Amino acid sequence: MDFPILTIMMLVPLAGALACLFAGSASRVIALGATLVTFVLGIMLWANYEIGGAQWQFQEKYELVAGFSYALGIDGIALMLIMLSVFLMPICILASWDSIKKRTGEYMAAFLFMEVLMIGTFAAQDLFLFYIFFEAGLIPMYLIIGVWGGDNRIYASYKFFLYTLIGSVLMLIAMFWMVSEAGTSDIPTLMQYNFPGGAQTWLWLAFFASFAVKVPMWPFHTWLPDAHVQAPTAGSVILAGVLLKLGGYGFIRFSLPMFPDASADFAWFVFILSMIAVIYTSLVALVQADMKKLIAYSSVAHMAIVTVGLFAFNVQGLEGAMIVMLSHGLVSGALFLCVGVIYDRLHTREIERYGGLSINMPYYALFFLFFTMASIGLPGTSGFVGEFLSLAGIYQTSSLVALVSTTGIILGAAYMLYLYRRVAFGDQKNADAAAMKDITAREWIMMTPIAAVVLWMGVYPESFLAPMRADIAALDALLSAAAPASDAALTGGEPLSEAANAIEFEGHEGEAH
Amino acid sequence: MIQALAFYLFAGVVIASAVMVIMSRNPVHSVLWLILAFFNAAGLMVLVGAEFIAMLLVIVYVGAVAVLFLFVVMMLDIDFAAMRAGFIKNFPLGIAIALVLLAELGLGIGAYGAGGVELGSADGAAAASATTSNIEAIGALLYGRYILLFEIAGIILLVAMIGAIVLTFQAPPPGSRAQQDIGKQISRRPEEATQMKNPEVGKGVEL
Amino acid sequence: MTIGIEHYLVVGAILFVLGVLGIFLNRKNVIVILMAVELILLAVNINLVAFSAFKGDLVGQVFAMMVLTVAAAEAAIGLAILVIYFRGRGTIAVDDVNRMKG
Amino acid sequence: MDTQILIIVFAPLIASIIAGLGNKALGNTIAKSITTGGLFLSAALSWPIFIGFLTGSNTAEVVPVLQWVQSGDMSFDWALRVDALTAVMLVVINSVSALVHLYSWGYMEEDPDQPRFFAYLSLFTFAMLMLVTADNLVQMFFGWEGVGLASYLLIGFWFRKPSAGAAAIKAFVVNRVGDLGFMLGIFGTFLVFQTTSIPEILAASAGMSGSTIGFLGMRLPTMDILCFLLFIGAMGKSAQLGLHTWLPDAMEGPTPVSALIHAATMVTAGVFMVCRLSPMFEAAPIALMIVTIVGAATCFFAATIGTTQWDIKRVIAYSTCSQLGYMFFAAGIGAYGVAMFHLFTHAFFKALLFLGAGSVIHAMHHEQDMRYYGGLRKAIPITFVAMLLGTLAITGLGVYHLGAGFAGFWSKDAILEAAFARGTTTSTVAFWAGVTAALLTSFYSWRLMFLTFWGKPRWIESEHIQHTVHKTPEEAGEDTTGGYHPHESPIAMLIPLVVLSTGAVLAGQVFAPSFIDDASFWAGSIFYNENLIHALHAVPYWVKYSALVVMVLGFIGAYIAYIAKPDIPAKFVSSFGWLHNFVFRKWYFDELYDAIFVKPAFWLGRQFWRLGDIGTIDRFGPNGIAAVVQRGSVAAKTIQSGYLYTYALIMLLGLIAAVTYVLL
Amino acid sequence: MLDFSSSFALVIPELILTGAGLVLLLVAAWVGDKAARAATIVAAGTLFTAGLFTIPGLHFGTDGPDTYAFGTLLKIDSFALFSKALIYLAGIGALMVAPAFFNGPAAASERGLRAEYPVLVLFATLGMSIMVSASDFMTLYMGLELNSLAAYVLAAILRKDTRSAEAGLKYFVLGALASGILLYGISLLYGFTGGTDFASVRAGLEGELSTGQLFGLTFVLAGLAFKIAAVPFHMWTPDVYEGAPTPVTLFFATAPKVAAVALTARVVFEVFGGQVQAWQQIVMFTALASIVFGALGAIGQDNLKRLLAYSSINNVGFILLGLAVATPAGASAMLIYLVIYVVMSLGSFTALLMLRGADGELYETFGDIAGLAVTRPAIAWALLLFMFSLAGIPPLLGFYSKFVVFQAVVEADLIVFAAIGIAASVIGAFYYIKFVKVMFFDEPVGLATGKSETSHWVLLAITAAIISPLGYLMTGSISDLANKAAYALFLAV
Repeated sequence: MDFPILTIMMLVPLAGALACLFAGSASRVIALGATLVTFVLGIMLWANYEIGGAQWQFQEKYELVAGFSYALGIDGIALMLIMLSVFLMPICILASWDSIKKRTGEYMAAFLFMEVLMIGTFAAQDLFLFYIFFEAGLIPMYLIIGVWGGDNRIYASYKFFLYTLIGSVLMLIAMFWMVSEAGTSDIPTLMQYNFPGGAQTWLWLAFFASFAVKVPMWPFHTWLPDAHVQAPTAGSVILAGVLLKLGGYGFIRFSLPMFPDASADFAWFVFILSMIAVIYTSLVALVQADMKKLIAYSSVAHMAIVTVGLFAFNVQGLEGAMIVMLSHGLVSGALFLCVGVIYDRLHTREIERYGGLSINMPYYALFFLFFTMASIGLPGTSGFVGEFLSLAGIYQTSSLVALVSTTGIILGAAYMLYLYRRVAFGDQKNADAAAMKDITAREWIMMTPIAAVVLWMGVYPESFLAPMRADIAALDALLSAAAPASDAALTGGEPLSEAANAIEFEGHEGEAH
Repeated sequence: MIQALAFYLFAGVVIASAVMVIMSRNPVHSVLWLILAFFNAAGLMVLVGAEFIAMLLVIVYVGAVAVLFLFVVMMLDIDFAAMRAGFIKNFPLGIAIALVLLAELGLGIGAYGAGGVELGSADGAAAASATTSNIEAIGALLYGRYILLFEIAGIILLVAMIGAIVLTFQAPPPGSRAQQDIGKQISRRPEEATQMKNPEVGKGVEL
Repeated sequence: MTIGIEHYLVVGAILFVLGVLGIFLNRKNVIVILMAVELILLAVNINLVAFSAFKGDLVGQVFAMMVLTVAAAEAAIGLAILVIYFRGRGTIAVDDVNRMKG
Repeated sequence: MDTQILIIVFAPLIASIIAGLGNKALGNTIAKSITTGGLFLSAALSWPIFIGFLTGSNTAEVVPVLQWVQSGDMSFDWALRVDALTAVMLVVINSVSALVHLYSWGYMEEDPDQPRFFAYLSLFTFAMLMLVTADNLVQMFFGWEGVGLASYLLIGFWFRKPSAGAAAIKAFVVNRVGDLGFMLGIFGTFLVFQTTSIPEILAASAGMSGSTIGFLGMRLPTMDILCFLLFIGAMGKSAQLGLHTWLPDAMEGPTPVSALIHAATMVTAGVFMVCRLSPMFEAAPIALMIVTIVGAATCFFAATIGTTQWDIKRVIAYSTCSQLGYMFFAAGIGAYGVAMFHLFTHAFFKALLFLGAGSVIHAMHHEQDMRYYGGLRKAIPITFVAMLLGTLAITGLGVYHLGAGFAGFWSKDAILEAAFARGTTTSTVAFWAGVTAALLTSFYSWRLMFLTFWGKPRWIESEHIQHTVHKTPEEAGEDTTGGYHPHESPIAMLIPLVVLSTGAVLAGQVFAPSFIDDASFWAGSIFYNENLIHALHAVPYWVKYSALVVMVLGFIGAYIAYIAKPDIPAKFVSSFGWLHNFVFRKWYFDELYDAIFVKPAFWLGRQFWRLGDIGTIDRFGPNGIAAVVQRGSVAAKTIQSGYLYTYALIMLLGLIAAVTYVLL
Repeated sequence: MLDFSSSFALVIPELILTGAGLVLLLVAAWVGDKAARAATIVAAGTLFTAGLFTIPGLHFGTDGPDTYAFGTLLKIDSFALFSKALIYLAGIGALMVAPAFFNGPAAASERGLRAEYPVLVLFATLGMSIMVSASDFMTLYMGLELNSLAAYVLAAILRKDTRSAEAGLKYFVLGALASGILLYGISLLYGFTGGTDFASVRAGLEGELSTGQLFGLTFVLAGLAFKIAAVPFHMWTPDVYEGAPTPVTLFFATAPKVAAVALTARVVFEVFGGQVQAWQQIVMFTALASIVFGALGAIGQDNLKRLLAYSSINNVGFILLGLAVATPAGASAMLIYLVIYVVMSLGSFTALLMLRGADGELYETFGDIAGLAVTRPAIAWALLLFMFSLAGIPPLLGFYSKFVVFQAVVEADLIVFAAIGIAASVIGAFYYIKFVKVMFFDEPVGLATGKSETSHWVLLAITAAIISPLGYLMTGSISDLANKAAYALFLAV
């Protein structure tokens, strides 16, 4: 590929960010323009991605000074996640259009920086380049939470920053070791490299420390509710939409292909944490009084489905996990937007302050309902495809894990519908809430595309699965040797010649022939 | 035997006076004890044949440094009566720690109980010669091989001088008598300094 | 009974420890601390000279000269600082030298 | 048939989208016309297909629509499968749905949100059609969940009522419990057969019996565990014992919804599923036994509750529950055709009963408590007749030797006969449970009729009526009508009643030969056990007449208790209070679930949050580390005392430590 | 005999410094403080010129000519030159920021710039220059003392300011103690090995070490640790950094640190290089302790200079980690870290210097910089870069410095230490982000509204640009030079 599209996709928002820093209130338009251009570039990227072609496409590689190389390139998995990022970004800018009043330029710049870093993280093909992008995201996010966040933003931003930092520094150590062992920091090469068994364990744990925090897995999840609650709406969207995916992406890009044996050894560890997460965080979500907190906890539960899928060691699990990630990125992002819509009007996230919004905000209620349903995995929406595949995958490895994880669909329905009921159903308890206007044109423009993609992904997920298919298959081939034994193994029996009822019926007195 | 006696005498006094330096209540006494310590240390050095250093010790330390100390002590005009005596409250702890260090040093360096002390080999190029005196040999080294150090030492002293002046020199307030313009003073001509007046009788001179 | 190198070393060690003690046990006044520093340097000098003599080279003695020079310079600077400190605070009690801490 | 089936399935969807998104912009009439028109179109196209299968001119066929998911070995597409079983469901769904749409024109006349209501109804129909036309388990699950969504929306249609919101959630969540089983069943099926295509699974099922599979660490017979898991799904959707609690509450929705979803169509999805997968179940004897037992238990259990409820819709709801139990145990003993037949007839008479009840409620100004009815026979005669026919159908009036009877007679008797004929212990138990249930059915059905249409009007006791006539019972004095004059429902509501009455009377008579006796009608779309059908016809006469006898007994009982000696119920209650309470409170299922699931869930959630997240993870995790660091920081600051001697001491200590270290 | 011509050719930078120092001294004595500003500029120019003379030798690496000067007293290899260049740069920084600081509007009478300031800086730099070239313990000691004595005076140069005097006093007393310890160690080494030059000491340390040698080694390391401000010899740092005038603090935080580290590196590799096991554990422990204590101490601080002092202790820990690896890669990483650390320190102290009120008073506590992002956005953003960089967050250059250090540590298979160190670095991040928090999240107080001098802006802009990801452009040449320097250091091993 002669046209360095990935670099351009990063340069556009970068230029936008720098411009925004000095642009003041005009920065809104600049930011929107930059993100839209990036999105268009993303579409070009997708359109030019050759499905079934080379595993790594759009590669760019420059040996940089100082042992880093600027190596970019994507496979289908990265493509999808990049698309998710560039798709959500303009929506985030729109979501902040009116609600961010102070220091707009800096805010927009922070978001655009975020976009650069997200694209970079997914596109990086050099271990250290990945780390740089991965870690650098802390800075803009810290600022976004801290400067434009809620009342308790300081605590939340500190917690977010330090928690994620401590997770990832251990990974860095592991990366050093890997590079010194394998003699290269090229990710595709490392994915093929066989690390010695004993070392894999430690490497896996170090990477796990980073990704488990990022995902987040129970019990490393407590930063998430705080961060979400305090972050501005668009911050939450990006946090839930993309940043959490970095963890899953990390597992699928590093832990699984590079340390397959250790992954298999630790699969049950991941399963147990995930099972706890599904039940625990779902129940916690049930009792939340703050909308964002509820959705944040639900994210933890959903991401647990991702982790069980990833460690199911089969194609369905991996593809399902990917789709859950994409879907959750869209759906929870949209749910945060929904919260943002009414937060902008009433400036509270207390569920109790709302009620009966279906009356005065019918279209809002419709969108909210749609995303609620998508969140609980109603078939026909993206959530179902992902959860179904992921759980189907894990069932092939362990029916117990599948059973426990699947209870998530019950609990998920319970807390989401309970939320919806308290917000949209019932009587209008509060005059202010009752006087709120239905969604504006800007909000329509924010929500409709997400809804459309959620449906698209639910009805025809092939568009999203096809680019990843070859990569997942390759990964599965790599993993299959290490896959843990399935507890559901089938043993052959003596097939019956006839059906159950027919046999026992023989010789009954009522026989009439 | 005499040498041993002398050693123990000097060593005993040097240690005793060092103790007094840090124990004495009055800083003036401390300085005086310090001088005594230096004298005896010089004696120790004479015992091993380093006469020049011994001399230098007396001249530099006793003649310059100790006097400087005395000078400052006096100048600072400290109210000795109000001076708090005694040591910090964890005195025993401090002593214990010091003793540990001393024990370790003694054991280690003195190598008691582990055979004699094995010194490193001598630097042949700087060997003391039987034909030249101590001072001559040192001079040769100092102005030859170690000339650089000598120069650096000069700069160090210069810096010390600058430092002392920068810190303590207080320019007199403008217009005061201490405010001298040396150039002006030197270049002053008699014509400017004196004035011929021929006063009338009974009238004063207006200066 | 001959006086060996270890005797001198022990004297040096004792002086050294006394000097250190003088620094951290003293709370009377800072001047004594400066004197303790001189004691330490004296200890070093004794060591150097003794080594020099017993080894039979003169490097140690040259070094001792340098130490002497520096010690004088140090004393000058130390006393200068002490003077300005006294001018500013009106005290040289060690206990009072704690405007900055934490 | 390709285009036909596409139109049948997607017309409701398109209508729903237009009405739903157009909403207020379109206006009530247009929205209603589009949806109702779409449904009548679907219904009109469905009957020819059904008849085609009846006459044997149609064969099973699959119409692919769109690729759905392709993931490794797992692959499933959107496709519409039409065979005899589907055809039966198509006519049931589309006919009842079309009628309910029409009925709603009248019933929902005054509601401000009509487009939304009709959009939901059509959406439901679409989902149901997707369910019954599914060619693979996942699409079935799509329809399964889709009807769940529509049901949720419709139950919560009057969302301002807190009870409606609660009932909607309950319906959805309880169904999800079933879905958990269904999903696991699909996963297991995929694991075993490497496919989700229903025909392929069915073809391979017989070969799998006798094999075992690991499940939760146990080794279990493959087919039994798979079928059991799938059956849990069916239990949820069809409100079988244990997962039935949502159905009565679902009556919070508008009555047409109850008729369509919670009586005629959606709740029968479970039965449909078992029948659709009958070859699979046939390979799973233990699972079938469970199906039989659960069906029989539900049938008896729900009937007992039906005898005590006062809310007219709840009585019918429990009746639905009970009838579904019949269908399940019919399926469980292998009489799938009979089960489907009962499903078919039940759709007509139960829809009729609900719509009739809706008509009564409409007439009584949304009063649903039968205690405040009475004597309505003359006020709303058409409704009365329709309800009477429905009651006769459900109670199964018919005489074997005459070869004539209402719809329920044909199907229910066939079930009882099959159960008896099957001859196993479970089936015999099911038979007796069925007979008892028939007795109770007759009793509560007639109780409903007597309370509603006979006796003196007790209308003034009703608050709804009081509001309408602006009187209290005291003011009304002797006039227990309170001066209220119930009116017969508008024509839009009566037409469906009439049409369904026809069905309730004739459906059994006309279709029994095809459904029960004609293997070629089913054409392999269900497992057809010819031996059982033969045996069914050969049962003793006392079996054949048992239903009629208990029906009459029930009628007499109800007559005595509510017409002849109206003080008997009160006496019964006072002497058998505990029993009445137990039944009246629905065997305390709601209380039990509240105590063991709902309350603990919230309690646990709070504990996890306060003690877990905040009290443990945060406290010892981030905050704990932060506190340790903070303490370290304070210590570091303390050491940095500002005193020279401290600094010197620390240096010396460091030195000594280093020296000691090298010495050692 | 000594070949003076070649020796002098090798010490041209030092000669330039000495000459300029003496000339400026005369100017200072003659013209007085009026010439201070000009003298400062001249001094900076001198440093720059001296720096130019280091450039040719930087590339020698292992291929350079014989580099001893004055017998074995000095060794001018690329390692020494690398360090010198860095020291001179830091010195230029300290000189650049000084006039504006001392001549602030409110401060005219109190603390005008003294003409001796540039002279002292020059001599201190000369001392450091000698230190990093030292190849004999005597040279080492003399260079160290030259530097120290000038530094004591600089710390106390605001003689009217009691904090400045106290800083000088503490620095002096503890410094004297430390040099006493160092000297004592040197005397032992001298006695128990062949002499005072590094080569003979090294030769004397072959084989099993005697107790005396071990003690000498330990004492020397302890004495040097004081100069580097490594735990537990760091106690002076916060007080001195806080009390000294900010330009002096800036100087202390940069140049002497480089010199001391370079000196220590030379001593441990060239002298103790054969006895790695004897000191590696101690240095490693010191490094980790510095990281932890530096971070812990910094957390509770309100005074920004004090905080940066603790931060420097923390950073020294990482530098020592590179040292403790005892491989060329580690030494190279150490040098790279030093470079980046110097830039970060220059930048952050300059930013602090720019926080002045309208009437020129200095602000140096957290309370004063609240909401700085609103009142002085440029400074706030620059500080944000420096803080995240100090915390080692990519893509800022500070990450690269930690990166190379930990890479070296891991490659030497000291993974446990790497893990401890890097985990402790997270504690450090705590107070760096507090900095950002106060500037960006808190409500503005609007105190620091005074204008800033051009020289400050220039320095801030340059350092910020280097610290920003743009700095990676120069990491290639820096690490190239650092590698060469490190290999030169290991030539003796």
